[in-house]
Amino acid sequence: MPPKGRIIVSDLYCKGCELCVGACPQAVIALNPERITAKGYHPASLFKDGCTGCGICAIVCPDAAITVYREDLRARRAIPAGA
Amino acid sequence: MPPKGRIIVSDLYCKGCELCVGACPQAVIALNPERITAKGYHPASLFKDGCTGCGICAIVCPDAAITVYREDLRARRAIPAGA
Amino acid sequence: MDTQEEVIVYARPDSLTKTNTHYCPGCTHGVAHHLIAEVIDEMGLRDRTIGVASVGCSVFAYNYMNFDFVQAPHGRAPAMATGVKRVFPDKVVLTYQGDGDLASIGMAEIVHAAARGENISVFFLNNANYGMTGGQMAPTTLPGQKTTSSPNGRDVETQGYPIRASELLATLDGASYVVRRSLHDPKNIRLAKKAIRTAFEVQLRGLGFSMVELLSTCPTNWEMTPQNSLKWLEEHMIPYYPLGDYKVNPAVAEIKG
Amino acid sequence: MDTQEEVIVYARPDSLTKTNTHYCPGCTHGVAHHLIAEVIDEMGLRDRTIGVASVGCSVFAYNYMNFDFVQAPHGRAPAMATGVKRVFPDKVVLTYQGDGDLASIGMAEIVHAAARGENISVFFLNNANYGMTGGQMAPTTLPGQKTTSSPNGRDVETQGYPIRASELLATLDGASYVVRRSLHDPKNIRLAKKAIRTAFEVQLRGLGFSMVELLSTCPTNWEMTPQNSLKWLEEHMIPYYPLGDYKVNPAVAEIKG
Amino acid sequence: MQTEIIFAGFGGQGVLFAGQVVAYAAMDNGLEVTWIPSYGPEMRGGTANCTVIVSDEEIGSPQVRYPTAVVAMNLPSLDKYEPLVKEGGYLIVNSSMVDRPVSRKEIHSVMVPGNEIAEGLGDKKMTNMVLLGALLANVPLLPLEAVEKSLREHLPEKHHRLLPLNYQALREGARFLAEKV
Amino acid sequence: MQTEIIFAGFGGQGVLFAGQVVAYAAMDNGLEVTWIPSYGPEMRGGTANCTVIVSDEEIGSPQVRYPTAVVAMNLPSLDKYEPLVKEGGYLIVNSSMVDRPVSRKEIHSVMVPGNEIAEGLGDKKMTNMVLLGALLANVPLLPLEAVEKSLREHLPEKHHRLLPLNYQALREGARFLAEKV
Amino acid sequence: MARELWKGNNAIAEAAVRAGCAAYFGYPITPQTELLEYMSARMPQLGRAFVQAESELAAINMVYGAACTGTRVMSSSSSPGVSLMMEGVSYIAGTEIPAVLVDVMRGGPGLGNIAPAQSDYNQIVHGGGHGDYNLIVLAPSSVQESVDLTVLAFDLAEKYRSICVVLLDGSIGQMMEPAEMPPFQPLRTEYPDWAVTGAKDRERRFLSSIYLDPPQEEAANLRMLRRWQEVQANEIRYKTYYMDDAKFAVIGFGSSGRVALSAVRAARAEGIPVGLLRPITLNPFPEKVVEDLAKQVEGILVVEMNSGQMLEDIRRIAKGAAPVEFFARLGGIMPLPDEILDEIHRLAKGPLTLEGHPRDRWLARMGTLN
Amino acid sequence: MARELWKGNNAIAEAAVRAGCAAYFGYPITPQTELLEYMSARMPQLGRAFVQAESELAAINMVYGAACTGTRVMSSSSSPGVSLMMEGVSYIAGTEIPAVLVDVMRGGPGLGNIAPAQSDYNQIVHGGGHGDYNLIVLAPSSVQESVDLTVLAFDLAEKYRSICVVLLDGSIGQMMEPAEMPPFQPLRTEYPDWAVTGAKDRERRFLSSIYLDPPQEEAANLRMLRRWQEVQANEIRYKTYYMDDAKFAVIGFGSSGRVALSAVRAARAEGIPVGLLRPITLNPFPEKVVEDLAKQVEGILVVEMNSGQMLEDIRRIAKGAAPVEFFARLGGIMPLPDEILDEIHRLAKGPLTLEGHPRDRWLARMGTLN
Ligand SMILES: Cc1ncc(C[n+]2csc(CCOP(=O)(O)OP(=O)(O)O)c2C)c(N)n1
Ligand SMILES: Cc1ncc(C[n+]2csc(CCOP(=O)(O)OP(=O)(O)O)c2C)c(N)n1
Ligand code: SF4
Ligand code: SF4
Ligand code: SF4
Ligand code: SF4
Ligand code: SF4
Ligand code: SF4
Ligand SMILES: [Mg+2]
Ligand SMILES: [Mg+2]
Repeated sequence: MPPKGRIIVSDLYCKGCELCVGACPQAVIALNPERITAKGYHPASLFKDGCTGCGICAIVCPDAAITVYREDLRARRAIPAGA
Repeated sequence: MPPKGRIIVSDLYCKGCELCVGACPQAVIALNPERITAKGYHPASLFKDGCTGCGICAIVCPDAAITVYREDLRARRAIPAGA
Repeated sequence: MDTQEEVIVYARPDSLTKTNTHYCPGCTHGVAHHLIAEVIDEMGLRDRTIGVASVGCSVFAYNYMNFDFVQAPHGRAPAMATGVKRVFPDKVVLTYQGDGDLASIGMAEIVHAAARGENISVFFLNNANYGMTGGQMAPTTLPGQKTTSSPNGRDVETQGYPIRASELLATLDGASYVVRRSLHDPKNIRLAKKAIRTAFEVQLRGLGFSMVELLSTCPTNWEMTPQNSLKWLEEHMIPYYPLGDYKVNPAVAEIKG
Repeated sequence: MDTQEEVIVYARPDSLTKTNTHYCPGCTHGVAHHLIAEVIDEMGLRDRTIGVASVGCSVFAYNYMNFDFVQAPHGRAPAMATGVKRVFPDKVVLTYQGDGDLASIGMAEIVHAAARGENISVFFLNNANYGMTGGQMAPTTLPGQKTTSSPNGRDVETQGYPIRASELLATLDGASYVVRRSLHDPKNIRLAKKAIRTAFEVQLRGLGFSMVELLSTCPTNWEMTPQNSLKWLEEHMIPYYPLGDYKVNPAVAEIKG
Repeated sequence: MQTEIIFAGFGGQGVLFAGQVVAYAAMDNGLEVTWIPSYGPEMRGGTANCTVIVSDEEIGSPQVRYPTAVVAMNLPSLDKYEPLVKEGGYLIVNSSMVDRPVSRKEIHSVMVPGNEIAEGLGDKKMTNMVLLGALLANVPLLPLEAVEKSLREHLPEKHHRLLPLNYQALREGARFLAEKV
Repeated sequence: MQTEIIFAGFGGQGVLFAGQVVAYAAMDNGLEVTWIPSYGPEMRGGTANCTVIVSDEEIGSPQVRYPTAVVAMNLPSLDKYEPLVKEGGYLIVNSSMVDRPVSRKEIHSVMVPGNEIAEGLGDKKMTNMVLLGALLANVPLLPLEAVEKSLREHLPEKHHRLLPLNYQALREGARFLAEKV
Repeated sequence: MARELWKGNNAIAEAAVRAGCAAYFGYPITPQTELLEYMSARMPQLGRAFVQAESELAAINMVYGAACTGTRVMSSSSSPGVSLMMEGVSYIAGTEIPAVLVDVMRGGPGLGNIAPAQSDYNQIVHGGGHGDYNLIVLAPSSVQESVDLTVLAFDLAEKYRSICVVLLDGSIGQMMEPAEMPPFQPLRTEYPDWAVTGAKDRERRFLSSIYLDPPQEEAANLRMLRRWQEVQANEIRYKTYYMDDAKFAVIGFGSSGRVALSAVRAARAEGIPVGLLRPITLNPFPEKVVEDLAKQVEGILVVEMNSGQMLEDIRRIAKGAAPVEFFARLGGIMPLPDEILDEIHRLAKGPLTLEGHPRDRWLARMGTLN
Repeated sequence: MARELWKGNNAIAEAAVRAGCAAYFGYPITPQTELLEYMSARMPQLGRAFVQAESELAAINMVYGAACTGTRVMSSSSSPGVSLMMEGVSYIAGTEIPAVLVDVMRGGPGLGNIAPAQSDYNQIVHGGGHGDYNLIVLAPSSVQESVDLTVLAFDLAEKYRSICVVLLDGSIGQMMEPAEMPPFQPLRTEYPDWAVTGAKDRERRFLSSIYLDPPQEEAANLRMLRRWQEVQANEIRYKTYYMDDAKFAVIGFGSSGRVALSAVRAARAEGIPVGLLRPITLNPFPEKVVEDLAKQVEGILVVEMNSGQMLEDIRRIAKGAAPVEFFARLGGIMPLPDEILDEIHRLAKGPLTLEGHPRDRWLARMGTLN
């Protein structure tokens, strides 16, 4: 089972360029048409589950707008199998 | 028998640099210590026989000061052998 | 998920300021910025790095990178960096230059900085045009490429051929590390970051001039979406500007190994 | 011997004026001058050639070459030649530049003239120092060579490495013919003359940028006799600046064949 | 007689073009005219504005502090220029992009839902023409027909298929009349 | 009191150095002094000259049209400067390089066979010192001893082996006295 | 030819084309770039030479080379780029050959910004390059005048073998106004007798700025100065407005002048007897006009978009005949008519003084602004 | 320290070393080259930075970079080389950082020649680069003064965060005179609070000349102008000779000034009541002194080695209070005392006029010379 991850996209930096959208191997990012940043962009966000915390979106983001988290695998190992 | 040649060194141009002296395969050029050009140089000149008109001195002369003549070999051919 | 059980895989590096850049959405100038900032963070160089910004879209780099900066006249960043580095040999000095800046007006300065083996690191953003002034032809513009000053496509007969700066600088004995990388996909971005790190290593070890050329996009002036720009870069620029190591001094090779 | 029976093997070319040059005795600038003049005579180009003199000992080249001339600011001869050539594409345009002029201050202009494939012929006299101003270090000064501005010998650590201009320019697609020759002995002088001819052929056929680098002496500032200077050139310069053809476009190769 | 108009909005809202249309029409009608843009480095998302001055004599300054009329395509433009409209002057507001009314009472003002109308016509890019129509209907400057004629004459041939849509947008906008002061 | 001296000759004849020797001696003796060369592009075989002015107050112009004294090391220098020597001034001529006498009568002149004397001392390069000796013997400026002292003090150590020869040359030259005007 | 709406930069380019400009060399820089871009399309269309140079330094030297052929050539740039041309400008001046240079000024010093400014007046009018030389300097204040002066620039450059600079600020370059284009002149096919064209059936020629022998250089300098006296005698141009009965005068060139016109009109409407002088040739400067005007009026207001560069020339020429006051906005800000009107009010109200420096007074007033 | 015989160029170099110059960047050019050559030996000896740059353009930008560190830096060049520095000079001025530049002027324009001249006065004093800025300009007339002013240049540059130029002509650079060297100052080890030194334990700093927003640029311009007012108030330097009872005044700077001194002495010997003003700071210019002097005397003679560049400043300041006459030699020729004495005779004899232009009268007189 792939590790679980999540991203937080900063409204301050995101310009809605969609490079993260195109790069995400899990295809779980999209621009959020509902929201508008102060600069007038629709920011990116996770629109479904499946983020693995691989960090690829952050690497390609020109605005270093994304913080990527991943579950701590050592923590997972501590949890009994099947949990 | 090598062809016969001669050179004329122009006093206007010669600066007595001795490059022709060093380059002449027949070693027949030297600076003339007796003469001084208007610019104050001892000009180069033939100091003995043996010039073949090979033109090498003219090639190396930085001041294009040398005119090289060589006997016309066609003319020589016209002259009876042994003459 | 409990944050106790999370690790941070990526966070904005400290060497970037908390400022939104003026770069167009999707412009890979931003990628180069964060890579440099990450490496400086990782190597712990922030408090002894001095950057030299150039004239081009990255003119305001000093607003975005969180360390000391100066800003050079168009093309003269390598000369200015020389001035800084000669006074402070122990600081880490970098220039950040566009292709118009480095390969057009600044050709003499970059060649001579390299020839002198000036111990600086140059980051050279090649986006095949003059972004800042609205997309004119650069020395790096591809044959046939339309720009606002090559409206019928660059005509090599009258407008000449593109300059491959890395290949050119690699001919100089003073250049220790000269490579070309690209910013068009995650894999290449990772390789670019490695090269940036190597460039700083070269400088820290006093091995002389290092330059990382980075192929970059200009969605605005190319009149493409950011995504299509990456594609265009890959399909058109890389064939003309092959990625690779153009000069790696033996001493540098040891670092890498 | 009767002159009737003589042939003239060598006479001063018409394309030299009847003026004594200001060059020092034995300086091979003069050799380059007469070779160029000879080729122009032989090719019948005198009345459509325009020369561009540079700043250096050859600044007065226009007094010695018997055709039209202009005189460029230090390093800018290729730009000036571009201006002339673009107005008169049918004239033969040449620049005559020293190593300080071409490889130091004029680096940007020569690189870009080559990159543009500017259809001009450049004659580049490399004498490993700044002759005109009294023998300072040039970009071409050899490591360890003493000059008035490298009084302890060129220290590559602080003063950098020599630039090999031919190798550098050969990396450019716009350059069609880039070769290095030497003026230190009759054989090499003959080869130099051939290269000069080829350069003009390249221009006449519209094949683009051509440059002949000529290793040359500076007896005065090297503080040697003219003869010893030739030797020094051969023994010290040629190993660093190997003679040879650095760029010969296929189309040019045909001319030569 | 001199009339000064400032067109202001986001880059991309066509404010520079709207100003040029007025300039062409003024020229075609024998008037003196100046069109001057704010210009900046090639950056996206900035604001754009231009000043158009129409006069029957040689025009002095191409810029004024207190214009006769302002077309404000968005909120920042309204905020910036509302205080500057000359007393008795005109303020044409794109109400689609603005969430407040005009507060000054000694100027003629009119709220035009430009985006909605343009979208109604099927092309959001026509917003500028809608606002221009409203401007022309209110400010005694040039008849709408003159502007249409100039559009036809100066729009490059390849864009002529867009003419009818432009006319329609102008006319839709022209229906909005300001309250009398 | 101000004395102006021009040293003139071919490049390589040491005229600049001769002038510097005077300049050092003047300085060492508490006087004001200027030494100014003609300077040119690095070319061989040209002419060289320098002007030395010695004074007991701040010196104005470092050059004068009519100098107190001229040391002419060759014919062109004689031709150029003979007419310019101040009335009652001094003209020291290297007669080895000159094939004519001095024609002006209202100046003190002296012909010194500098080359011959120097060659006699075994070093042609001493010609300038011979002429300098003659200058000092004629022009009331500085005692020969003062000049010798300055030479010793300012000549770089590595050249000190040449000092005796220099002294000898100065003294040989000093034997030549001009006719009184 | 009918009036068309032209952007200043484009209009200048087209005017140059019509004036027979055979070769253009330039480098992009805001707010001049449209001129280069226009040429990049137009010149090749006509089979003429266009080169986007590697730098302004290269561009001016391409101009230098092309100008040596005796044909009509030009370059254009903006402030920092023009600074890079100073050596080349000095060489061209010293070689006494014609060339046209368009300078679309922006805010400085240094990289500054791209907004309109007039802070390169001294650089262009009083010699930014080394050595003694004069450039003919024309300062348009509208698009039509930019067109007309561009054509004139080629004519004057040729007539006096001089560089002629069309000096404007970014606002004129970026502005659109109706303008009528001049007729289309064919390209030159004959070349002047000093031009370097290949020594066919004539003695060789050379063009240079070297005079190693100082007396020869002095002679060249004097020749240029005497030619300049002719320029001064023949080529002064300016425009006055409402000066006949004026008791006060505003002096401003280019954009400052046209902004001042609005203010002068407003003042006249209030009954203030003020007029305007707008110098068009900044070099040669309309000295006589200023001298006479200084005798006519009770006070002069100089308006510039710099810290008072022309001001010093006015002060020199006015010789204290009338008090001079100064107003400027700097750094890319264009003054607005109402600001100048305020200054005219101040002028009319008095008291005025001949003492002190008008710049100091203005600086003190600006203190309250910033 | 005892007097030693120094060549001007070398003396300036050694003075800079002693003033704590930590980095030198230059390019060879006659008649300045000895300065660079001296530095090439001396600086490495002391472990300081010396770079022979690829051009003057690069040199000034190396200076720019080094100056940003807050240490003492300099470059030197001569006329054509200085023209190549104009962009960099404008940037440094706009960034408000200190730097020292030595300009050893030669004959121009263009390549000209290598003989002494003063024809770059306008370029240096009135701004050869783009944008509004002022350089502090010091004009020595002897080797000792060159030494003293070089040290002062570093101090003033630092005090006012300005470029300070030591402006001399080739003759002073090439001349030898006795001079006393200043004491040896140690290199700086602390850096000013604006300097870019690496953001260790403090906020990051940046230095630039960009103010994209015109109001910010205007504020920067005004700040620089106000700083300049301080320079004007504090730093004016000049020297007068025999002015107390003078009825006529000669004004000349640098070499012209010292040549004039000889002529003035000769005139005094003849009983002509003439004095001399030798401005030492050319910017700020000793305006008050000239103003007062114009009120004192019956006639002023300006002597320069250019076509009358400072002359225009004198005319501006004199405001017609006294007639001004002019004499110059150009193109690398130094005037001789007897020529200036002739001019003083002319001045004393009169009649003098306030009409016309002194340059025109001089040009007419020169007609008979050439
Ligand atoms: C001397 C000078 N010339 C021209 C300019 C105008 N200019 C500003 S940025 C630029 C081009 C920048 O292009 P590049 O270096 O490729 O950077 P990019 O914007 O593409 O990242 C130019 C020509 C200038 N500022 N200074
Ligand atoms: C802008 C400028 N900088 C410097 C100089 C001074 N200068 C004249 S010739 C020269 C060097 C010439 O050297 P090189 O090109 O090698 O020619 P060479 O004399 O050795 O043949 C220099 C630096 C100048 N004339 N102009
Ligand atoms: S790549 Fe970055 S800036 Fe672009 S959409 Fe994604 S988060 Fe936003
Ligand atoms: S971390 Fe990986 S999987 Fe998660 S959103 Fe980013 S790219 Fe997609
Ligand atoms: S090579 Fe030429 S210049 Fe030299 S000595 Fe021989 S002839 Fe004379
Ligand atoms: S022609 Fe040949 S043989 Fe004769 S002198 Fe010259 S080099 Fe010697
Ligand atoms: S113009 Fe191009 S290079 Fe500049 S920020 Fe925009 S996309 Fe990037
Ligand atoms: S200085 Fe050197 S390069 Fe110049 S002429 Fe003399 S020998 Fe030749
Ligand atoms: Mg680019
Ligand atoms: Mg050389």
